[in-house]
Amino acid sequence: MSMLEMRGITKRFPGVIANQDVDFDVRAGEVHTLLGENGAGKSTLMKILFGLYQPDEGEVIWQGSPATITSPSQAIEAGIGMVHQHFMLVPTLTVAENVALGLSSGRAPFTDLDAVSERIREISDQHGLSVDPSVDVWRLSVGERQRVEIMKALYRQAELLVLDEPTAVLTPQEVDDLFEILRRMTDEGRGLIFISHKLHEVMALSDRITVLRNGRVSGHTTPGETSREELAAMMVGRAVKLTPDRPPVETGDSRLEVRSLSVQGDRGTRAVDDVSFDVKGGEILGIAGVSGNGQREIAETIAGLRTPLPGSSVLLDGTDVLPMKTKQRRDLGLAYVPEERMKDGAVGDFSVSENLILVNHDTAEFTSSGLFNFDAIRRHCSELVERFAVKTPTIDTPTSSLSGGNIQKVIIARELTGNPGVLIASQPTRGVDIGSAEYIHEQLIAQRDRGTATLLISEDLDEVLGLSDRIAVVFEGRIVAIVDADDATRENIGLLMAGVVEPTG
Amino acid sequence: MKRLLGASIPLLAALIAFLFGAVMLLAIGASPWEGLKALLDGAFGSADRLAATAIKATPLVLVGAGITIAFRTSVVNIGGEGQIVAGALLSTSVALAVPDLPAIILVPVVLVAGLIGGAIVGAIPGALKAYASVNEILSTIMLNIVMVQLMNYLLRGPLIDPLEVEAGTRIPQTERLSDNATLPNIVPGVRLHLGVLIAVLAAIAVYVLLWRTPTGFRLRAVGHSPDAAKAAGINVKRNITTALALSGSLGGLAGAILVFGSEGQRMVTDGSSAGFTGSAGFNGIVAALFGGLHPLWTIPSSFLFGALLTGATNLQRVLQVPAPIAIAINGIVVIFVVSSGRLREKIDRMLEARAEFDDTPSTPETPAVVEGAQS
Amino acid sequence: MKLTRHLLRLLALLFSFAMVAAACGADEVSVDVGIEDETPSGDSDDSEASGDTLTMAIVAPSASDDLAFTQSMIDAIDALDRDIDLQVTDGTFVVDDAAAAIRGYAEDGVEVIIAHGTQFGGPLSEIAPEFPDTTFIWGTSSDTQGLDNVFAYYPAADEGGYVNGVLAAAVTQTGNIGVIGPVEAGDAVAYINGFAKGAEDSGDVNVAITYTGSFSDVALMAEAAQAHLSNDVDVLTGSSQAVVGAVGVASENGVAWFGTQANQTSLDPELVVASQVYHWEVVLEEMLALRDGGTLGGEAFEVNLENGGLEIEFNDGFELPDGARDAADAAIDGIIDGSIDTGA
Amino acid sequence: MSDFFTMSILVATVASGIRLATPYLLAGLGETVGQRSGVLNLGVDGVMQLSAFFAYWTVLETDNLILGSFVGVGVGLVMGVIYAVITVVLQAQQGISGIGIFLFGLGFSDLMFRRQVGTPKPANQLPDVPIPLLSDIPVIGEALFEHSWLTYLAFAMVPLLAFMLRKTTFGMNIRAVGENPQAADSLGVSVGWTRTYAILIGNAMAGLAGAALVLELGIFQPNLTAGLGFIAVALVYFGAWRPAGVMSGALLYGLVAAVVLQWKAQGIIPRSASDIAAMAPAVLTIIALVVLAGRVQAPSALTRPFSRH
Repeated sequence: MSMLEMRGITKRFPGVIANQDVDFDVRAGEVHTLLGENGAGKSTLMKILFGLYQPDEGEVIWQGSPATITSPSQAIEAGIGMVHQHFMLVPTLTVAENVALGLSSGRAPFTDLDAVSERIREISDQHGLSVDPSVDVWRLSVGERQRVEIMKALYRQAELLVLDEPTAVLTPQEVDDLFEILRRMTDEGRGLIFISHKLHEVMALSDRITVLRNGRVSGHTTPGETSREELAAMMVGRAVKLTPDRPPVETGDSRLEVRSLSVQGDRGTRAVDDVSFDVKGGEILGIAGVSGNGQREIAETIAGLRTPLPGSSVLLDGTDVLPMKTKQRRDLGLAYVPEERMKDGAVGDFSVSENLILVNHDTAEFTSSGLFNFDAIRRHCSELVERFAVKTPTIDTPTSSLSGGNIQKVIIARELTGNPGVLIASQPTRGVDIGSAEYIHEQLIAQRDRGTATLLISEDLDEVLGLSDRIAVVFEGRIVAIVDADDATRENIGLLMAGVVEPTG
Repeated sequence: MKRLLGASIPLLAALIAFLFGAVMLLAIGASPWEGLKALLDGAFGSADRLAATAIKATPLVLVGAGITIAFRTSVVNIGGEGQIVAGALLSTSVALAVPDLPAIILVPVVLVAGLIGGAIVGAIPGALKAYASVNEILSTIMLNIVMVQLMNYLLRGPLIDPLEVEAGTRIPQTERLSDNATLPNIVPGVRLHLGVLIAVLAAIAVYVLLWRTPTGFRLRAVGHSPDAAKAAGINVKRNITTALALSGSLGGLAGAILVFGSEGQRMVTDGSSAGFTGSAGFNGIVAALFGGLHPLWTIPSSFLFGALLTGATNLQRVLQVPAPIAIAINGIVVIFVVSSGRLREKIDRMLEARAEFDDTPSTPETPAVVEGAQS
Repeated sequence: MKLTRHLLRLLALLFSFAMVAAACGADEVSVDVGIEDETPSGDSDDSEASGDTLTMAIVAPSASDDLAFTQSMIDAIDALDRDIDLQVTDGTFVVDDAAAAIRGYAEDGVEVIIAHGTQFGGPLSEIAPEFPDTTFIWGTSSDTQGLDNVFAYYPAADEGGYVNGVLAAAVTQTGNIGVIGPVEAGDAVAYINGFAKGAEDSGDVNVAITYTGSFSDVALMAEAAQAHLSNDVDVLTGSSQAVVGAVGVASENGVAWFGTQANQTSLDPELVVASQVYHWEVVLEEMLALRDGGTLGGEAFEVNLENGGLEIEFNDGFELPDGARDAADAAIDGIIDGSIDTGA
Repeated sequence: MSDFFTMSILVATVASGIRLATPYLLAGLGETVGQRSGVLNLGVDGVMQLSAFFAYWTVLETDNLILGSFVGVGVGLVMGVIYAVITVVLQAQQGISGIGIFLFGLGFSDLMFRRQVGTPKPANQLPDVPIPLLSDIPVIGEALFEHSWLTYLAFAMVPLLAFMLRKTTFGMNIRAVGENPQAADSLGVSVGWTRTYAILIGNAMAGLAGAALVLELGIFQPNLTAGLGFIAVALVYFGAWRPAGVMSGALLYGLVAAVVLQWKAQGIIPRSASDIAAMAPAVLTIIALVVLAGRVQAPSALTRPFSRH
């Protein structure tokens, strides 16, 4: 017996049909995964469930009877909870206050935070959430914040919990913890809707899987009767290559040399501690590690966005770049794909073409006597859009209205313009649809083949294993080992990432 | 059709605001019809009045265009008043120091002095924001106060007209400024001086700067996303300082034009900045926002407010309605027009939905674009 | 449902608020919604100068009811023994706005236009030649810029200041006198300098002078008065319209006050000792007489104690110490016959 | 001239600084509540002028100071309702609509004054109410505890509002909608109503500030506030969105102004430098900010209208 049934849901927006005749249901005690590329219609379906949209056709049946849900609070009251991908937390409030928001209190005009804290501790113990109710949320790690989100739903006695890409920002360890928590919840008879496009997680966690494509259901399946490749094909609509081909190339001289790099982190601790490595031309050096072990600081220091501690040195094609600003480093042939696409990578309100020339807008190619030469810019950008298969209506479209994958393609296209000597690529495909990820991987390999020294930083172990020629594993700001790709396996790298140092062959 | 309706909403809002004004006129016993006539007559009634409107609009255009630079860089500039005063003081000092230069040299020199004066006072909060994280709303407001006092000090001390000291009247004003520095008229027989033309050209220059040059590109990049700009190698701090300096320089230019285009032919203070600027530093912000923070739209928008201000003087003269009514109506216009934006959006959306309904429904190939836009 | 709940709460709030307000006010609230009758300017079909009605206009920098500079001129025009149709544009300090108004009146054919602000001299030098049949009256200024249809006027404010100073010295018990001004400029300076000289000439008194730096900041003006009081000052005076704040302090603390520019007795009928009042009508009358005779301008007039354009108006409600009145009269005589130097 | 460091002078100066600080404090506290909920109101100065005029007019007509204060608050509430409609319902841009309110207040209060009162007439002033016992404390008693009840109220509001923001459900909601309105909304906290109430509190206090100004002076004139409301907004930034911080800012501003006036009265500051000295509060505020800056964050959702889509 299903706790939730959505039958024949259709939702149209001006110019587009976001959901067409979608059937979806959840039973008590199961994890039902909703799989699909960005824009396939997952979030529209969930917004309908939470009353933010009303379906044009179809009906929602909750606990056996038809339900008209018109607002999120109504959904919450009915026992439907949601853990958003972008956390719905107020960082300046404490955990208890965040949980208590919107609840009526017996002690108005005050909220009985002691009682709330007490109850939070109870739920914590019951579900293994380990959440301290008295801490300000901004002090919490990402994983802890997510537990607060889950706590909010449990506190409101959610029977059905929607988890929207809950693992996007978690470390592998945190993912494991999360899955354990989720298992406990299903064991108690709750239903879970799991939204993700990380295929191995989907395979590991789901009881049933529904795949959406272009607003329609493209298939119902279970992990037992499918494979990652098959799921990817259902999502994209064609066969997808999940690991790229990596032809051998001749490596050249060291183009990026990092020596004894130490960097202070944001919280005043030493985020990077005496790190040294080289990247040669025609080589991809992958940095594997759990998020927050200094990767971000390494990338930003090389890019000139952070100042390292004295004694460090960073050489670009033999030149000491530490005294230089970002701009000068880029002029020397450095390219940088930042970790956070929308924050650091692209200017959302800029058009596609403006983002494509963000780095080299002032070169002679695009200007004549101080003014932009729009013909030249247009030609250049159209060519890049075509070459990198960016799906955009025009090159003047605001970048923020593109899908994540296409925004990332714009950034990659921009950074690979002018054939950089050294490329730092941080999380190049995080949150990117499979088709785009596949394409970006090909481009990174192609660039390596052209002689670029690439530093690839990724928390996706499959990506690091698939692309890198050598893999450096970081743990607590140090490099614990650098392993040749041929010797690397999921297992030995995973152990190193966890800080278990064993000499590898 | 749709566009027409969309565009007509702010106009409609302005109209409703004027209805309010009419009610206010009625309430104080004046005929709204006569009031409107006096207003229009005062603003557009003759070539000279039209010119007066244009001259009134001039500092608004300049301040407004400057504001667009700042706001497009995501920096708030409420320091227009202080920047106008700074430009006026520096250009006046220069004109007093070298009064005998020929007009062809002296006019550009005083205008440049105005630009520099404003730029300095603009750059201070810019640098404070960029390098010391001082909130620019606060520092620009405080600098307005500082500049007014500096003006008072200079005009009753170092820059005072020696004749005033001699006569013991001590009106805080400079001596009559050199005729060589006076902005020449551009239309024979009409009091329409060069400053009006300069303001329009400056607004166009701001448009070119923001959308046609690498410098403007960097400013806008910083405005939209300082993080992305920084990662792309753009110096965010320097650009924030630049934005406020440029913004201030246009205010300073307005100050110089106020001095050398004024019939007063000298700088004088009543102890407040409004006594010199006519609150152009604030009204310029209003004009810029009214013009959608687009430097070119700032020109007609400033003209509109200029007309309201000159018209109001006439309203008072003809109907004996106290001038503050114009300020009150001005405020109501702003409120109504700003508030109508959302309404306009809603109507736009409604019309779009209708248009979609009329078309044959189709599923485009990339719904990705839409879902991103909806959320 | 939620909406109604909030609306109800809001209404309850506003209602209870209204109740409290009403309770406090009891039935004393007599809100005067009616419009004060001001003689509407365009009532009589006057546009054709009918008979001997003179059309006049004034353009002034501050409000016409400021109890100071501008009001003194309005009062003077009212005091003229003529049938005058007066139009007022006030509160226009900005020169170009005033210029537009002056030009507008001239274009409308107004016969006599008063530009009541020194800073209006610039535009006047351009406008006056364009309207040779119109008389322009400009002040305060001691010269007509060589224009033959411009009369100029200026006050010898130091004279009245001196007399007030003499009185102040007689009134003070502590020997400390405080003066407040906005910005050290204009008529205020002459008045204040004359005041200080008059006080110091008449005895061993301290005169402390504070300029706040702002014309409009009334609160600051009031605190400047407080600062004087904390230094044992028991007589205050000040210039400009912003003194209204300081007068409040004076009356709260029972300290004597001297006024200037207009009779300020109304501000506190018990503590205002005397006011120097400008009677511009004395010189206006002369100007209009010249105009009647065909001379449209070209002369400058001073108002002073001698010609009665300046007058010290005493407040009968304030009991002066013995001899004070005599000392003041002696000072007036001395100023008129030139035996006293007011320091101007 | 007499010494600045005599007790009576110091006491008078401190008392004067506190009086000067009161309207800044009231308006600044109100603005703090509004901004914590994510709403910037640049119209404070206009609201103050309106309420100052109507409070003055009321006192002039009725001689009832309490009623005058209530009228001031009432005018503030009315303006609050208008501002809530503009910013919450119509979701207009906050900065410019605030300037619209400012212009309206400036013009309309001036107009009303000229039509209804004309010449400045003295009205009743707020009497000083020495607090029993406390005011008997030597020195500080006279400086701190001999003020009008509106001044006491202003300072009493500091802990009161801090407590409200920190401890009550309503305060928690205000902080939540000012930081992350989406989050608050997702839990059923009404962003619109929370902001509306915050705006009403803010405007009511701006109204009280206007009333305090005019009742302390016993007189009204056009543009009475002389930009005071804008400085109050600036002091909110100075005070890092905390009531106690706003209080420090208001006191700094008021005390510096009082010291400058005292020094002018004593001739310590020469007359030729009086304009330069008048810059002192503004300059000191900037300097204090340079020293303090960069350590605090504005409410994240400040100036951002909230809508679900």
